Amino acid sequence: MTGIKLSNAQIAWRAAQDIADGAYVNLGIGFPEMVAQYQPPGRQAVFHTENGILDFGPSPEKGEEDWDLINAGKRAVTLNPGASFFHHADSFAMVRGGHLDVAILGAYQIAQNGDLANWRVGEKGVPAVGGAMDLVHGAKRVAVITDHVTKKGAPKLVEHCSFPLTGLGCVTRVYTSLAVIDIIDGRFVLLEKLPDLSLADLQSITDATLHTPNPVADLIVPNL
Amino acid sequence: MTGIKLSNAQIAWRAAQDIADGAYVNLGIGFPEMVAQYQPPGRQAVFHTENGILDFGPSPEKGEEDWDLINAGKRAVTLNPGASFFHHADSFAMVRGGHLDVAILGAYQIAQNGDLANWRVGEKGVPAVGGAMDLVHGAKRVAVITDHVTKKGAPKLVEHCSFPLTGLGCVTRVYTSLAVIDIIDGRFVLLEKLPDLSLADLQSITDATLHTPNPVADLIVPNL
Amino acid sequence: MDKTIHSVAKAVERIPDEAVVMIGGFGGAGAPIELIHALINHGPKDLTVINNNAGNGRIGIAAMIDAGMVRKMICSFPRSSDPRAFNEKYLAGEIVLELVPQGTLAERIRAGGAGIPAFYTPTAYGTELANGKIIAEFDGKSYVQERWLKADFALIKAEVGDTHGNLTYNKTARNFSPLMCAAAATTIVQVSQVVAVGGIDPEHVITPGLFVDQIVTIPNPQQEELLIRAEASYS
Amino acid sequence: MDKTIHSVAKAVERIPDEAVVMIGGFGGAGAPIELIHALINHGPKDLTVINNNAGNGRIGIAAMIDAGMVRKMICSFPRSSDPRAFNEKYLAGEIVLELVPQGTLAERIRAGGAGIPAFYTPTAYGTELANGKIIAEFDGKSYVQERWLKADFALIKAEVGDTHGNLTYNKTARNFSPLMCAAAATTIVQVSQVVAVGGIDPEHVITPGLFVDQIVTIPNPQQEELLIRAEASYS
Repeated sequence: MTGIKLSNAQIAWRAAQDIADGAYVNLGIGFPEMVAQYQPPGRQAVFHTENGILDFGPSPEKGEEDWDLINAGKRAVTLNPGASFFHHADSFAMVRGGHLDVAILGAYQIAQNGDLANWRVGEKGVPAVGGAMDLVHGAKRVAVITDHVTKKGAPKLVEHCSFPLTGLGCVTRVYTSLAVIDIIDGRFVLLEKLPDLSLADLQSITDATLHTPNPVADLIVPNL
Repeated sequence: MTGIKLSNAQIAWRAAQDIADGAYVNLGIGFPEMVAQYQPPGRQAVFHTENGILDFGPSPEKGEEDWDLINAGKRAVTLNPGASFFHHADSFAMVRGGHLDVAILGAYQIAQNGDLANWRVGEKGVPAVGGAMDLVHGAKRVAVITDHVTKKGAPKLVEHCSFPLTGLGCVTRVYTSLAVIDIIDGRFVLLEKLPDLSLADLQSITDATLHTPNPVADLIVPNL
Repeated sequence: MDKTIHSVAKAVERIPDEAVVMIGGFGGAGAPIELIHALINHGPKDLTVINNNAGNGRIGIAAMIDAGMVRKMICSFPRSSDPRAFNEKYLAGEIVLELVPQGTLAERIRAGGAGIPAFYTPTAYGTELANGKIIAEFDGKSYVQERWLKADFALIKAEVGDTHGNLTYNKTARNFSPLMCAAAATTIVQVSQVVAVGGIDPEHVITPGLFVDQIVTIPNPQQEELLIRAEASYS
Repeated sequence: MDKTIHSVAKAVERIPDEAVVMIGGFGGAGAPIELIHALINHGPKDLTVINNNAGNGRIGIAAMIDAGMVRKMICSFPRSSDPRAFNEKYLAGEIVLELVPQGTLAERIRAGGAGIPAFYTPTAYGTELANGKIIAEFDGKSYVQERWLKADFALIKAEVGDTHGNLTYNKTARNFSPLMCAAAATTIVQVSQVVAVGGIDPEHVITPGLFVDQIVTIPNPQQEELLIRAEASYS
């Protein structure tokens, strides 16, 4: 197997291609926030943040921050025209009520039945959950962006999650550093993979069967 | 028994005397709305209406109505300084959440245990409930203003309600055309009665025992 | 992402027979008369209509009932200054009434929009309106379980809208409308004025655009109460 | 009915040991630093504190924890850029943590203010945060029953208040605060500016005055994020 894989920016770029113009989108804190940078020309998604903004924009210049205008990651943001503020219950009404088109989250593990583990790796330390357990039940489409394997090389796409769950059967698509995979009827269905990576190699670092009912497309991403 | 009784205006006046300055108050549609006219000098209650206003004022002059500015009785109203608008769920959060100090309602029957029947007299016709069933569970104090007996002379203060209930054990005070009565521990406790009316006469038109653990005060009301 | 459309006819043309339709307004405040009348022109049958009331006079929801389009009415107060339309059909057994206490109606619609399938309320406990419902005790007090209410469509009257669907309302015309915008799969709004995106202060938006699908401008909308007083009729 | 009082010390002096205290703010936006620090000066013990987070640095809620005033923390995300205060006490077993998903936390507080003792949510179903909770199925899907959250006191930072307690907030400083105002028996608010009654447009009031008990003016309130970046500490 080759050492070639997509950078986080490239994974984010690929995920961004599937967001329609005008879609209402929540991006998880951290890596998923990068997706906002790669909206295709001519499309503009509306970004939601749990702490009460619709249609916020990028961070302001350093020194221009308004610390009453932050996102769920506590980063200073800006407003786009058409933005609105609301309180936390209304914000999660948007989430839980199914009003978001897409939520994109990070993951420790994703199971072939769509189970997601992304909030805690074990019993130690201080647990913190934030809005992850709400988001996985809210959006019409819950996607994950992640490295295909852990830093130690262990599979993140698994038959059954061993880490504590965030939600059951909630993930519908996974964008990894090597492939794009849908979850359909409790199975991983491979849509795209890096052109230089063999299916066998990809399967060898995936802890559940990758199904290929249709031809697998090349995962082509620009240099970023 | 004498034919003397308080007018509706006088009953409303008496109920108004027990509303503290700054109290948040909901007045039922119709007769209870009259209570707002008799606030004692120096006191100002804040009136709530189910359809989303706090601190509305009296009806405007004829011809000055704004039909987007109405109360729950669909009458045009005005705003006092400090008014606010909100939607129906927030409005009933105020009610159900116990944020109103007083609700004053009309009644068909009040039972000695505080049960109230005020929305329907039988199985016929078109039933309509409005906000009555919410209001009886919301306010810190639920008072009723009513004639002491029906037009046909039947008692309205009863041992058990025979009409369909609005709420169980919810009424705490009743202002009638003849008396003021508290409901304490499942009993009618007589506080005040018209001076010229004997306790025996009052009891004779009341379908449950009137208790008098304390001296009964005279119910004195101005001519209105 | 421009959600404006150019006619009320276009706005309502996709509402089919048997749809569940929430209609904003309490009394005459907030009643989307133009959208309702366009819906009557379109003419779907066997609708379930959700509103606090059940129509007044010969216009608006009353005219829908007169037109025989409404199979079921979910409301708290089917009475008005002129309730003939509903009363006649109801007493003839031609329309089903689901009577819901007003605060429970509001909370059920709010729950529908917020993804809360059921909740407990003290309202109606011990009354006939709780018959057949699940009762549970919390902290020694009894409560009634109520289910969310959702709709296929909402017809809403707002005041100002921007092209992304952000809305403000005028005074008590707000009433159930922000809740209904969230609880309907497709929300259709008539506004007195459309402004460019950014034309509403983000602090003053009452209904964020994500709850709104289509906006049509009716610069001088009819006021239900004035129509009633003028004894106007739809036909 | 003038709800203004003249000092933060006066505002918090009635908060006793073992009180349940909701504190507004998400991250540094909306954190009522002056009220919190006045509460530390006052010094009640064994408090239960409800906030999305669990303090940051050596100020605000973190300073309350450092001062040993907090027995239990109810929050969704006890992590921050400098979580030492909470972490030390938690890992030493000196503070109890009730971890609640953020949307469930918001909804539980909203339910407390709205008189809804319990509701069902899909959030956390099948996870360890639903352990021991009642599960019910609606329309073929499983949901977790959650209870309301109420408080004895709420400490809130708003932007403009009038003398009757009507409030507006600044941008995302709104967050949990309107919900907490409704869910606490006594709500204490610091505002940047008090205006005469009528000074806030009735359409723009976010928290109606009926949810507010006391208002104190702090013209230039401290911003938690700036304090953290300056490595400020309470003491």
